[in-house]
Amino acid sequence: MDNFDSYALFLLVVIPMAGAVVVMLIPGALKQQIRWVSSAFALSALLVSFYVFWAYDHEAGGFQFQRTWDWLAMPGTGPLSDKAITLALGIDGIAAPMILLTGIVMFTGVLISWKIADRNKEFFVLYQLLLSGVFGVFVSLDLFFFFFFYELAVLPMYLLIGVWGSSSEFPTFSRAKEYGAMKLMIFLVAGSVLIWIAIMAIFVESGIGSFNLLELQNVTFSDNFQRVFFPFLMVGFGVLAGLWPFHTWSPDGHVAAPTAVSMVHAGVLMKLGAFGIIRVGILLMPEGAQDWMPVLIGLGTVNVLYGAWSALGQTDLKYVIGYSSVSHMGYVLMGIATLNSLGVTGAVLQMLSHGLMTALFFAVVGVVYDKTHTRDINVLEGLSKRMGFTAVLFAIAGFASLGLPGLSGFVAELLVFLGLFQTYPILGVLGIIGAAITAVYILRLMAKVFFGPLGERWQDETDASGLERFSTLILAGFILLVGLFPFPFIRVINTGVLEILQKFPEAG
Amino acid sequence: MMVEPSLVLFYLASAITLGGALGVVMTRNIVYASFALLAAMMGVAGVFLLVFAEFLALVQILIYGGAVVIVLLFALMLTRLEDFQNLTDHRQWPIAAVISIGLFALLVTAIVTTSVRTTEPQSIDFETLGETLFTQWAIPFEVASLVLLVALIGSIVLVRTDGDRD
Amino acid sequence: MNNNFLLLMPEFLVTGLAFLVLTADFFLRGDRKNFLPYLAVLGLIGALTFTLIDQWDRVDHLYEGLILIDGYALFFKAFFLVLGVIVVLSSVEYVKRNLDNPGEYYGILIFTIVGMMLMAASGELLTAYISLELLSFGLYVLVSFDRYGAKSNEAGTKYILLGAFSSALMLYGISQVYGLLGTTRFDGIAEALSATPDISPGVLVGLVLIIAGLGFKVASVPFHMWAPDAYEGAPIPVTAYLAVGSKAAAFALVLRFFVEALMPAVGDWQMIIVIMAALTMTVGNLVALAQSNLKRLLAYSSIGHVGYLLMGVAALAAVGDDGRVQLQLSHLASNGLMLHLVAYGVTNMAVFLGIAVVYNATGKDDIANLAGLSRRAPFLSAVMAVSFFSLAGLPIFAGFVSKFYLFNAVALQGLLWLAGLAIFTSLISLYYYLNVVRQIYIEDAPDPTPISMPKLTVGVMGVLFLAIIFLGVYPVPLMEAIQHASDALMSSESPIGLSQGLR
Amino acid sequence: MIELAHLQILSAGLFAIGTYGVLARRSAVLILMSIELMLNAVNINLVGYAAFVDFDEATRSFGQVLVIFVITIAAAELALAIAIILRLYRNRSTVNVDEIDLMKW
Repeated sequence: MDNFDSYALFLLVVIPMAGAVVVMLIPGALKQQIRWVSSAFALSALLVSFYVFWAYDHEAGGFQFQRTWDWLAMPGTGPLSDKAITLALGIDGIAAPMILLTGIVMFTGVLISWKIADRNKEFFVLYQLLLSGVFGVFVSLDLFFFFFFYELAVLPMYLLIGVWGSSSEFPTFSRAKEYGAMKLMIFLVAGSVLIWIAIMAIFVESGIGSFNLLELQNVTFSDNFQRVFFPFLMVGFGVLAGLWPFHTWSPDGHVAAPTAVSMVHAGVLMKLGAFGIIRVGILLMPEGAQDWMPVLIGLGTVNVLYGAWSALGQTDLKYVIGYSSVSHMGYVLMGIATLNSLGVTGAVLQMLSHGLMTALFFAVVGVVYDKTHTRDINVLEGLSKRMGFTAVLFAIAGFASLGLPGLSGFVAELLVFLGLFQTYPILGVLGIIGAAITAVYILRLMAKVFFGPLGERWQDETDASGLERFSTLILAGFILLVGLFPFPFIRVINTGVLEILQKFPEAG
Repeated sequence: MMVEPSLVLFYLASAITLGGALGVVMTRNIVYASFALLAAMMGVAGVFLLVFAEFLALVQILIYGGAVVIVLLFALMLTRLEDFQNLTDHRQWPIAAVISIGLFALLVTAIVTTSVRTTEPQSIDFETLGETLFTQWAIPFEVASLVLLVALIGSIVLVRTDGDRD
Repeated sequence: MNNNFLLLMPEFLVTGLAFLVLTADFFLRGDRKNFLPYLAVLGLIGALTFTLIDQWDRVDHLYEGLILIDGYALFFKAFFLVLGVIVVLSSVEYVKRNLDNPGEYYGILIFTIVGMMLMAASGELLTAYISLELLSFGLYVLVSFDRYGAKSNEAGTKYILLGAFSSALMLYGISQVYGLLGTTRFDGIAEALSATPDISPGVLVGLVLIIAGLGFKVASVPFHMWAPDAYEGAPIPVTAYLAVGSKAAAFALVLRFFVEALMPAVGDWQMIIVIMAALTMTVGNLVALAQSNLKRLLAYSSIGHVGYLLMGVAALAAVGDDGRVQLQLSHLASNGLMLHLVAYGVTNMAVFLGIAVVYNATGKDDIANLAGLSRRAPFLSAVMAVSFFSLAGLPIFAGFVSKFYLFNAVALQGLLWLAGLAIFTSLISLYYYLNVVRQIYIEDAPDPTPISMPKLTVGVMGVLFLAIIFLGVYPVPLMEAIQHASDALMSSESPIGLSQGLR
Repeated sequence: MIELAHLQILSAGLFAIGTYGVLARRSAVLILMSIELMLNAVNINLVGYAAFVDFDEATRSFGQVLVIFVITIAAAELALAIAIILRLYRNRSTVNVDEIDLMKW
């Protein structure tokens, strides 16, 4: 299998892309075939991602599955300029669980999108292109391709939301899906403007003529440089991670998006932001990171509290989930900002956990919306009587979200809090207050929408279809798995985290 | 100190040139403008003569006097002349004036501050001129003939009438 | 003086082709005139093949550097010939439907290609100027070719007036260079410039005027006013040609002129170009936001792209702390510039071809006319969306790689802020491109009848589509060709070479 | 005694006047005439340099060669421009460039 190993990561990027090409070649009228082909590609990507996660050797640590293909030379820029831009792939303990997450969400997303009938060919082409970009970011060890895939993951969003999304009507105002799509695109690309500038600055400053992260991490950038350019990365990636005050695209975008896209976007794409901060920001500019961490941790705290507080006031199911994502990403940012092993490991585990949980949330809300054609909390009442399965699944996601022991959220948040108490105990308290608010809105929501008396209008609703049950069960299963057996995951994540933290002699 | 006759003639030619030029950009009547242009061109030809560029003076008179101005007048005759009797300028002409005065000042400054090694004015005989044109500069010459050809074809295509559609 | 005129064979061939097309027009009647474009295409492909075989790796010159034969010229000649083929093919349908006199149309088009080829090869200002005029004259005619369309005439009038004005500026500059440096050959200028520690005000004024004249030709702010009008009024294939061909040719000339003639005076012009580039990309992209006509939108967007290209010119050299000109990274800037030219060219051709199809079907070219296009013509819509994304600089398309490379080259020369501004303005451009994509994909079509496309158009679009993606995913072969061209431009073995004593 | 500076300043003046005409006039034909003035300024400049500067024979005659080219191209440009303007006049009955306003930004 040596041979396969060296291609595994490449396959992860290529499978969805090939899926997009194959679907593109199928005539648009063969809707059923398109679905089957897409799910076949998604399943194979899932299998490969399983394999990669399983075969990652946490004892050896470091970057594994490495493979490098030469791409473009930029002669004259430095000693390594013959291989300035290479397609260098490799994963460490942080990327491995993210790949697993992506595989799962991608596959379940395809199943959830089975019902899409209008132009489903274009949908699956764009969807798979998006996922190809996501995989690409997690496996790239070259800044050019990192950025390439990062942009690729943003590119299809506009059409995915604009064409297949839904507009929201509120009593006082309405949010067209085009608005959500445009806002999301502009915010995310504005973020990548900062990233791009930082990447160029890194390349110029390093003077080695290479975009390869493994080469660049041996370069020591001056303190001043790090201080100036770390915020570019922090804010640039932070936009995608939902960093307050740049988060406003997130609820609007997620609400407007079709179910599967919300799942991928909240579940995986937002993680790219946090992943980028670790992979590029902390790896290359540790001093800058240290200088700016108080700011990041402060903003992360605001994220947690503000997101939870906003979620409290929402009447639209998807907006609740959208703001809860903002709140939960706050834990990730806080965890990263602790810069200690517990906190960062917790943050990465929270990325995994929140990815699964939000995907499940959006999938379930999608089911509810499909049946009832509304997402208004004031109207939906007591659905568990008619949609028992859906209600249970929502409860699992909800409990994971408020950190019930035995589910993934608990372990992750616990680690983050432990990390926080080592560094900023007060903020740890604030984080726990955030978790308490989360409990309030999640429980209130469940009580009202699912477990209250059954509303008149919903007498004739039916429960989720077989396909929906299957896909949501996969997600729920993993939430339980991570919650009950977190150690295999923590083990892998921890190896990656420790390596990065070696950059900080005094912390760690 | 004696004022040299050539210098007097030069001032005269310059006056005609600049006067004609001012006429072109000031007058409200397009026919007057054409004649002012003709005067300016003749003034330029005079300047050429004064610095021993006889051939160029000849070309100047033939092409501008004989061709350009005639073409302009013919073109005007093809239109209703009353459209061109009372021409007005852009309202932002003062800006244009400022720009061109600034340009003039800039050019004069550059002229004054740039030193050039000069000699007595010398003429160039026709033979050298022809030889240079047709040997060293043969390629631009041929390309120029293509340019003329394109202009010719273009003018014909554009002006030709198809009867029914005009 | 021993001149091998066979070196000009490619130009002779293309000129001959133009005459052939013009003559054939007399002998063909009615429908048979439809053969003309195919004759032109065959001829251009023949000339391309001949050029590649004949001038591969050949380094030579005519008349002591009036015309240079080197890898740089070859690269652009090949590019222009390929471009010519694409433009002719994109014109077929449009000309058949909308214009009279196909013979003159294609004939003049081919003459302009000769002009472009000579521009890339000239090593002297007069030759460059005359070649530029050959191109410009052809374009003046082509822009006004829609004789009965008032818009076309109007565009032609504005274009020729401003074109003539810019020629006058440039000629005044050339006269200054001639008078004060005593030569107009690029190597001679470089030598004269490096001979003195400071360039005289007279020469500086001359150079500024030449730059201004060239600025008009490439439609750089503040010399851009003609471009939107000319773009909107011209027949669509001509607009495409204007946007891609004339711009590429002008930059081919600009690049050679700056590298081979002006390099010693880099400290004197760099700031001018930097400011022009910054203004051009900002104004172009901001004004594009307000457009409702697609051709006008693309005009302003192409002004924005000129800003990026000018940035490449500005980054050709850096002045070190010791006041010496540093050239180690020059080839990166010229590589980036050429790469972006090609990527931009391919992409823009696809866009304009799409607009031509829509125009042929609906008779309009407003952005709103694209509403619901994705249901009327899925393939066309996909190609157009891909092109807009490529113009905005998103992966996996050509525009991403070229922008990344070019902006990086600029950053490497110490102009990080300029590269940052460029990235920011391309964010702005994303907004208006997305608005077009929105019309295509999200809005509903008022008239949902499918648009049928001739097979030829589908084929050309397909090729452009694949090219956009191929260049975005694997630009390595093109980059090698470009590197070759850059080396020819910068190497000391080139016919005139980079002048030795840089101060 | 005529000096180079005389011709240069005459040329600069003519060039500036021509520029003014291009920027200030509204009639296309008058703009065209102003451009001719500018080109003549170029020619005076060239002739001046060719006559006065301490050049060798070939460079000297090159100056005049340049003038011939300028005159040739200028004449062709004028003819073509007149053709286009006449076309416009037939379709729109105006030659004022700011009345030509089918297109605005």
